[in-house]
Amino acid sequence: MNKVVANADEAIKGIESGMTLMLGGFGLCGIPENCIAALVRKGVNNLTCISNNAGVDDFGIGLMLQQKQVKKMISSYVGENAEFERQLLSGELEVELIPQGTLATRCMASGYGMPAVYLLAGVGTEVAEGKEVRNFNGKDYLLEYAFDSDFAIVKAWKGDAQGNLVFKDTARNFNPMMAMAGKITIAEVEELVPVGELHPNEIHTPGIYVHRIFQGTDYEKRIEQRTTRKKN
Amino acid sequence: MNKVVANADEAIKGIESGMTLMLGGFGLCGIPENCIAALVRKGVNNLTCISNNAGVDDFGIGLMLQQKQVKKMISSYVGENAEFERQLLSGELEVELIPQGTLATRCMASGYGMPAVYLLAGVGTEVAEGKEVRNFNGKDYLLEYAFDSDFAIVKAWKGDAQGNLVFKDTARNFNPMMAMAGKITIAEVEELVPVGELHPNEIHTPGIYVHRIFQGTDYEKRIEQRTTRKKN
Amino acid sequence: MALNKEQIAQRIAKELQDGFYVNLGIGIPTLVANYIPEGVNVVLQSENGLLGMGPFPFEGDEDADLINAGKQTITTLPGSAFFDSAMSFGMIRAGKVDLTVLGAMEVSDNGDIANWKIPGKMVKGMGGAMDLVAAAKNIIVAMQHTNPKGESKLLPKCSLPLTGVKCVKKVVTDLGVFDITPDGFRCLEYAPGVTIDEIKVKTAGRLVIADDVKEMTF
Amino acid sequence: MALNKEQIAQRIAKELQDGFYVNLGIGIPTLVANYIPEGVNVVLQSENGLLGMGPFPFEGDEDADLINAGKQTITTLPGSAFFDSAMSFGMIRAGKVDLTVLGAMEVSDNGDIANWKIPGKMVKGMGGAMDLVAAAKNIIVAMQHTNPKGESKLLPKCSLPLTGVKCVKKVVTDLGVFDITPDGFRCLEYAPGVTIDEIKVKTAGRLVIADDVKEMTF
Repeated sequence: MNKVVANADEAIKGIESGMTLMLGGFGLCGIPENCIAALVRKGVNNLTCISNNAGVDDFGIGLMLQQKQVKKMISSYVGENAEFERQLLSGELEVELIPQGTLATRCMASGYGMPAVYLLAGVGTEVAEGKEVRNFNGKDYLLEYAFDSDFAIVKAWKGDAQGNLVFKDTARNFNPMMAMAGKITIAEVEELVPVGELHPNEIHTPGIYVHRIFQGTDYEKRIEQRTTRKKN
Repeated sequence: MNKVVANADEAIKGIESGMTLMLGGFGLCGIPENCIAALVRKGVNNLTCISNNAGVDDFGIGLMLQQKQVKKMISSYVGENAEFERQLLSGELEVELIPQGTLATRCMASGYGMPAVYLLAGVGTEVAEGKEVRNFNGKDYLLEYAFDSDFAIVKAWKGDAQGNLVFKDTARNFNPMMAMAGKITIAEVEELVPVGELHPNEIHTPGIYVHRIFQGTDYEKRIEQRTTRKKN
Repeated sequence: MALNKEQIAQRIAKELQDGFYVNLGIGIPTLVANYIPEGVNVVLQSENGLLGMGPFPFEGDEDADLINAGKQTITTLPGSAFFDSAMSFGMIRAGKVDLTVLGAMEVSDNGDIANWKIPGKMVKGMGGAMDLVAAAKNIIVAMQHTNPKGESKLLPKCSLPLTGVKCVKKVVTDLGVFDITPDGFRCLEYAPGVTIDEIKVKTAGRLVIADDVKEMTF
Repeated sequence: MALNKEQIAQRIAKELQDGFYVNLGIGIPTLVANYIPEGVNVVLQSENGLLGMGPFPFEGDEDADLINAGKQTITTLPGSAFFDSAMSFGMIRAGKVDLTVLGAMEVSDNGDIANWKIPGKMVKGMGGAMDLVAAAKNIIVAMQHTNPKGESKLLPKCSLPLTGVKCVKKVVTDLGVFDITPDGFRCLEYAPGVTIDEIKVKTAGRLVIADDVKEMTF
């Protein structure tokens, strides 16, 4: 069972204009840099992108926004991006804002074969508008539907030819749930290791969820908020 | 943050007759042997036990059944146990049978703060009797409620004083979900390691879910179906 | 001659396609693993929490922490992954497992299956069977065509409590191979030496014989 | 003298109890970590997927893969654990996090909070705030008592779109400490040099002064 493809351009074959994509990452941490570059090269547009954030002006999904490839963003937070703001205010770009935990859980629900879940976030706020409210044990919950996508694109630290993935630190974030929720899931990894090198107890995403995998190159891994302390 | 207690007897303090307990494990694999022994010593009874199986006559939850400590079992499969069968047929013991995936997911729902989920298993069967059925995308699902418990008792391979847990192989099974679903969660481990020894990327159950932890002793780890092949 | 259990398993193994993730139930289905065709790579899922189930361990290598859904000691293979039972049934429910093979007491001609409970007998539970049949995208049943009393197990309607409704896609018995279709059981193949007449007599549910019905080959 | 931001954080730090799991929002809440009392061990949760958040890294040790919910580079501590964002919000929703501290634009005297959207301005999103306020079992708001125009942020009813309803338990401002009670804001402490009269003037929502109200000490 060999799911390895040569590179990002091959990995994104079949992604067409108008499709819905999930892109892993939180801020610029754990984002699929290689696939984003390939999507920009390919020039597909009218995309609906499900991603917690929309990158910055010149990095991450911001690169796709510059090329006007995105029709709609489904995110929890979209600051840090002037071009995003311009397109949004001019009406070129649509945005659906979703509480972060709800976003994560709606992806997870899809991966667990649950069509909908009841969640607390947003009860009594404008997020609840139009949504079914149901009371359990004295508390109100919103019915939230599972998200799926034509393609899910995730970034992992290590992976193998069977599609098994291990994530590093907080670069894990949304990647595991999105990997579970793609009709086709593409994983780019920093290190493609021989099958059997990842210990079966330590695999975060079993290969069954991953359809294509490749070793990425030239990771910039940009830091959004470099905060440090001084050695005394 | 030190959650270490001396032993199983100390760990089960506060467990009283009539309570609902979750016990991790699948068959005899990954069961909390030390805590079961302590519960037998303590002699609490009228317990409701949520556990995928009910042990065998002389091991696992079977030891509690011998002492007539269990009022009700909530399980997916209860074969392999003659005393269980005797108590069930005589009306001493109540049993609620639940599909295995539904059982796992109802525990998980609790740990994820979801009061109920929609699941496929059992639609159109007697399991669906009395349950709400709802159609999503042309398929019928059952509304299944989250399970919680007064105490969840799990068995892990390694753990630390902060309650972080790592499971071994298929001994993981129900343990992570039950750990999330206890009002109080007790973990017994084969190896209590110094804090910091478990790599943060490899922890299966973060310590926040675990309230008490101790190093177990004298694990028998009985094998239910010893199957082998011959070396040629 | 009707097929023996090994032959039923062998015939089902021909349904495996390269790249399939497969869940094999207890009994005859387990034997399917012994007949995976050359060049066909499949990954076996065990619903207690393993992808990449390997063969039984050599004597002395058994590990109590490493068992399959039938509670048998097993091994892993390079590329295996462990996970908890919630994720395991999640991947089944989400349609990630390509094929499930399991046994049955009865199958009806609309694809209902009964395999967990006999009224009046001690009920041991459904284990993972209800989850598997409700959610797997392709279900093949492996069973004897008739029960020990000689009564058909391929019925117009199951008499036993159901495990799942309209879920079975194919049935392989000791007598033949049958697809579940809107017209009932559609006989695609008959076992060597078994006649269509015998199949007709022993099938209580609606039965159609495929135009291109043929003798099974191994 | 009204408190400065550091002092607000310092006062909130006194609410921490040994063994607490705590989520600190962006801004003043982040500063609380600098004032954790001696002998009080808390574990900081970062909702992107970390328990056991440590201090900022030394210069040169920053790791792009290790950030907090404010996207700042951070470090781990012995005993830290990483997990995905679904589990992270799951543990918040399930009430495993003992205390959440976050900022606000407005708080109403029944505990509603608004902190994510100003009509007419670019809306950046709620991030994890709605999940946190809806589900955390104990929520303390850290904020200035009045906005830059001098208008009270402690209101009878929020004027801005809500982030959550009836969820805030306590508010610590530059002027004092207030519990949310059925009678409205209950002033427990006032900042050194601040008068009850000033608090009364600057609080638009219902306000009661605790019988044992006292000057804040550090």
